[in-house]
Amino acid sequence: MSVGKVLIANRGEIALRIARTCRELGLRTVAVYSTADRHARYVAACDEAVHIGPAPARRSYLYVPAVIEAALRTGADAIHPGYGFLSEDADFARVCAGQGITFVGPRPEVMEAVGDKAKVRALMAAAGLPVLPGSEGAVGSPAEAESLGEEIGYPVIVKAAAGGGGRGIEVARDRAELREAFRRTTALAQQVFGDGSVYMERFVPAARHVEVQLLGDDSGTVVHLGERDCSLQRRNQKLIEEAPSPLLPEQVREALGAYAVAGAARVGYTGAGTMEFLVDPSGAATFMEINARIQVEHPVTEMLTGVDLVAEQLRVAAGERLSFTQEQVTLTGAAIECRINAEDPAAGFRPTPGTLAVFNPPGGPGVRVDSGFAQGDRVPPDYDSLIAKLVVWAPTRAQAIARADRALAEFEVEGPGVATTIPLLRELLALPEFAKATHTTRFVEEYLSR
Amino acid sequence: MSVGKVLIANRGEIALRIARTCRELGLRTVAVYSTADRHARYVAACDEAVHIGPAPARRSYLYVPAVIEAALRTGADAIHPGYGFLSEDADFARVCAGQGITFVGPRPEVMEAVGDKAKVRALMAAAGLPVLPGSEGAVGSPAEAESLGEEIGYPVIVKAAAGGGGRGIEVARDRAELREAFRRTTALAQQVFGDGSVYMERFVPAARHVEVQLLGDDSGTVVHLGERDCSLQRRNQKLIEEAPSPLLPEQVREALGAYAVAGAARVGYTGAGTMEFLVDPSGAATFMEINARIQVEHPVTEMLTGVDLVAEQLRVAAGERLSFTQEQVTLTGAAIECRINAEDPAAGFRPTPGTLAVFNPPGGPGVRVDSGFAQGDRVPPDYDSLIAKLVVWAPTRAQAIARADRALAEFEVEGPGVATTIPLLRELLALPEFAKATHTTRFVEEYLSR
Amino acid sequence: MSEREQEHDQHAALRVLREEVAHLVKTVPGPVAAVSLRLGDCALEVTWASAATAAQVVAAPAVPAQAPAAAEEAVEDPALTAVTAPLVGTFYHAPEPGAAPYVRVGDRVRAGQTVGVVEAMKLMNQVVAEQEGEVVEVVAGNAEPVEYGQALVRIRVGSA
Amino acid sequence: MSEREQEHDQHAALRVLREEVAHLVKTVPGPVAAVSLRLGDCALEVTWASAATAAQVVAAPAVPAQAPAAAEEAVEDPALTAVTAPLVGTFYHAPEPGAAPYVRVGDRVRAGQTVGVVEAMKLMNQVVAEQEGEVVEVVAGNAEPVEYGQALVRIRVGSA
Repeated sequence: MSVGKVLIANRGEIALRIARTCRELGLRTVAVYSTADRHARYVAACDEAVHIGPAPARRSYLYVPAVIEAALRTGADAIHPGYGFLSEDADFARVCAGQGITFVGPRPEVMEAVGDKAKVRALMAAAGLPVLPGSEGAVGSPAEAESLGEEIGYPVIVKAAAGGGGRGIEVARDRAELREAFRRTTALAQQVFGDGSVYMERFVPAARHVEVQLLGDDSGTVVHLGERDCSLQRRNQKLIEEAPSPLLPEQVREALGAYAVAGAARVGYTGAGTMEFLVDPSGAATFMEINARIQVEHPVTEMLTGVDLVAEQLRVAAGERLSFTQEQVTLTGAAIECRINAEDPAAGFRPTPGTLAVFNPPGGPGVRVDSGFAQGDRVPPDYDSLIAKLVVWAPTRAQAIARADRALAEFEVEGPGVATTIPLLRELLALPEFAKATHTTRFVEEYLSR
Repeated sequence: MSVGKVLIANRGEIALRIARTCRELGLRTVAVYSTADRHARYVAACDEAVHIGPAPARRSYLYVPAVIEAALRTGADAIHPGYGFLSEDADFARVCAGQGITFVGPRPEVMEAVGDKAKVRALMAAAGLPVLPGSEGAVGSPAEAESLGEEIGYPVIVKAAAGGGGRGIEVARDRAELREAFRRTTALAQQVFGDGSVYMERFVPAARHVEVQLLGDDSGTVVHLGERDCSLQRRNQKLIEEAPSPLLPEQVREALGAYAVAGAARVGYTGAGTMEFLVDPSGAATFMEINARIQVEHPVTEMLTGVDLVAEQLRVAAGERLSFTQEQVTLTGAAIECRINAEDPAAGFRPTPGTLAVFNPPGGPGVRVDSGFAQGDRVPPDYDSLIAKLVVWAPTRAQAIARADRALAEFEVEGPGVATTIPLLRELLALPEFAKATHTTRFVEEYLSR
Repeated sequence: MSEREQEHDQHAALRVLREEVAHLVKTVPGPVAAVSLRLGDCALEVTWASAATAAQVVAAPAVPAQAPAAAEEAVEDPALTAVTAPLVGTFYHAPEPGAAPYVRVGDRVRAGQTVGVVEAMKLMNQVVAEQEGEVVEVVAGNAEPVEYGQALVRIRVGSA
Repeated sequence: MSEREQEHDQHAALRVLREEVAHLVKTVPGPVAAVSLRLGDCALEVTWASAATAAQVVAAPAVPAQAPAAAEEAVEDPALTAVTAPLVGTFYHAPEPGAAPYVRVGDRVRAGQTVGVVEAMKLMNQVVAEQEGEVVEVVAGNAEPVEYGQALVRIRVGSA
């Protein structure tokens, strides 16, 4: 099982990110693109490119036959799905296997096990991880939900088992709210994810979102590369991520790493993944979910460890062992990622696609920019509004904050109708709450409504 | 002695580099610019800017009264000279002191001592550093030169004591050649540097250029941050620099560090500087010179250590101690810098100034770009042809080479009449001689004449 | 204003015009076939290469516009339309090997009529004409891999 | 070509013209004061704001160009020249405090005549007129910090 040519079943910055590592590893690359991405930078960066469909993702990037056809005709022996799109689709991974194509990700059965957010709760509890009081698997009926509500204690959270990206989540503070939340979440889950299963957990009102980066290989080795703190979110959309998690007690940090490795080993996890935890102000951590893919914010960990996570994904997919052991992982300094979106925070974060008449990314010490765009490129209105990830590293968190602000100040993005989150990101970085790192996942929304 | 506002007496990428660190440290900045640099990026990056003269450097960046006036009127309490221009001018440092302005660099008398390449040889020999057989100080007459030639043994090298940048250096293989070399070098030194003193040394025909990065503070602490290998040069102009120096025996590496610290301590060196050595194929190292400034290739060391050298310069200039000790310096992985010049290697490296119609720097993991330009900017014909420094880091040298090539392949620079050294750099990186690191300072010229 | 000054101003004006025309030629999106500027009778003429966008601004005496021959050949027939691949896959002219092709050059097709199939992952996807017309070219070869949006068959739209 | 087609082409041509004029206005370097387009007699008129570059292309019947009043004021006098700072420093009108200024508005100066000094690092650098003419303005104030190239004194060039 060796890999020589990789089809990248994604677009934008992550497609370019993957192509970069492939080129460094001497692997050939195939881009797939929709009509909207015809002139995209990642397409030019690959050795070959196949036009797989029109702008709508369900007819291009999410359309399995088109992606598979593109792989077969170009002789790609592996498919890297990136994040989003088909990256956590176990069926797609099975189709790849059926066609003799290596899917860069965990085995389909593992994806399925960790992808069901109700099932994985039970699996992780069995592996010794702390989980919030909640349902064992899916909740079958409104009556069961109500009885569980009394048992768990309000407030409770109702989540779609197949959900993701912050959709299909509702909080209920009492029985009446629970009845409504159960009904709405079930309906939405059925409609959006094609699976109406929901599960319930106690709701933690103020907590930090801390996730541990994992890598596993076929030999059963699982290592973790420390945590990332993604507490600065708005409506479950991350704005700023950092590592290490500030103010996290050392014993909690160590415990999270050990939990992550134990949980991943339990399910035979291979490739890259993230184990997500909530950490409440007392330092109590509980397991939330596993993201079975490379994540948007993975460069934060790369900055601290020097490890190329995509290279390790490809290595594991090719049947090789990880290039390092847990003991060889060293975490140095502090890193911060700022997601620069073509959105207008002053207009309810409305997307502002358009042509980037000016696009000057920052440079200099400790600055990394991952973007799918260059000056003159057009941000299509068809996909997410991420135009660049700015990631900085510095010896200390305070220096990293200063560097992030310096780099954001340098970052020039202009275009007719184009607004970005750069001013908001600078505003958030400058807040005393961020400096003191007392913020929880609710902070941004509270701040914006001040 | 505190610093609040820094005038940057330089231009291009290094002026922007210094401004970046100043901003991160919360220091205010003043740019000075010639008419040719009116629209330069570094000017916009500073808080204030003063137009100090026309395009010719001797009437702007080298014109002391203009620079001092700009500092006085803007209330700058420090001047960072960058590299080149006034950076190693002890008289300028004295004028600064006389005006109550902190010069970011060593004390004037130290600059003077290490700036005379004949004197510093003797000083370093006294500090226990290995120096090549040669003259003690300047050579007074042709007769003295000839007698020394017999004593040292041919081939010998004749160098201008006040020289730099590869000018004022000649090799003589016998007495007749020596007579001519002495005459020409003396004349050129008088004409170009205003000081006709020359000194002599045995010539090492095939060697590596290895330099050690130093930092010293007012408390007498001197630390080194490992070495850089700059053997890939053409006519003494560096093309590619890297760290660590490949194939350098560990005991030589340690010895160079110890020599550098001992030599710098001997002269009371403060601030950033570089101690340059020649290492011959047997591993024998000899002291060459001290560069009393920040160097073009300093980011290579920053990538390996995580230390911001410009921040340390400013800290020391403000009378503070270095922020770390020798024991805290860790060197991780490998870094390579490629100098991207607006030059046409196919036309004798003729400079190709002009408008950068396309300028897309690379991004992604392990890539740092320091450039004074952005898309649409004009490279003026009046100064050096450096348009960007691409610096990459990776865990191993082989990975760093692959990454450098990937990043160079991504780097788009186009404009009417503009050619760059990017294709040549990629060619050099791909050579087996570079992979094996068997090259000496003569390699590029031999390769180009193949 | 003296006569001499007026003359000077006119010359200056015409120089500016010339420069503007040169600039216009560079910035106009379509290919400009001819630009003529007359000083004597103050005539400006601009001819675009595409007949569909040919434009003239003619001052007295009028000068007839002449579209170059090359431009005529470059004209695209607006009645020609292409049936494109609805997805990435392999294009087949016929329902099965050895069978007669769905369409041949010269055939008339109705809107909705199958003109070929694209196979992707063993599934046959029919390719249908969107408009009525005459088949003038089968662009993609039989069993040829095609990408999304690639032209497969060209049709001259119109009723018989 | 049928009459109807001709009409269609003319309309298309005029549309293109309109678009080109709009484009021209955006891309022309100087400020355009007026653009008028007549469909009936096919007239195109462009007037630039600066009288020095005013231009007309007029088809029959001719339409007189009207330069707006504001444009006249914006005209730069080509005979005006500025003596600029030869280096960064402090500009002084007079050789020493209390002394008479080197020049006053209305004075005639010869080429090479000192019009002020710029002091930098205690050194007085004389600022001299490069051409003969009349001082029309002393732009920089006395003891004002000036940068390289900054206008200090304006002179209307010419012999008396």
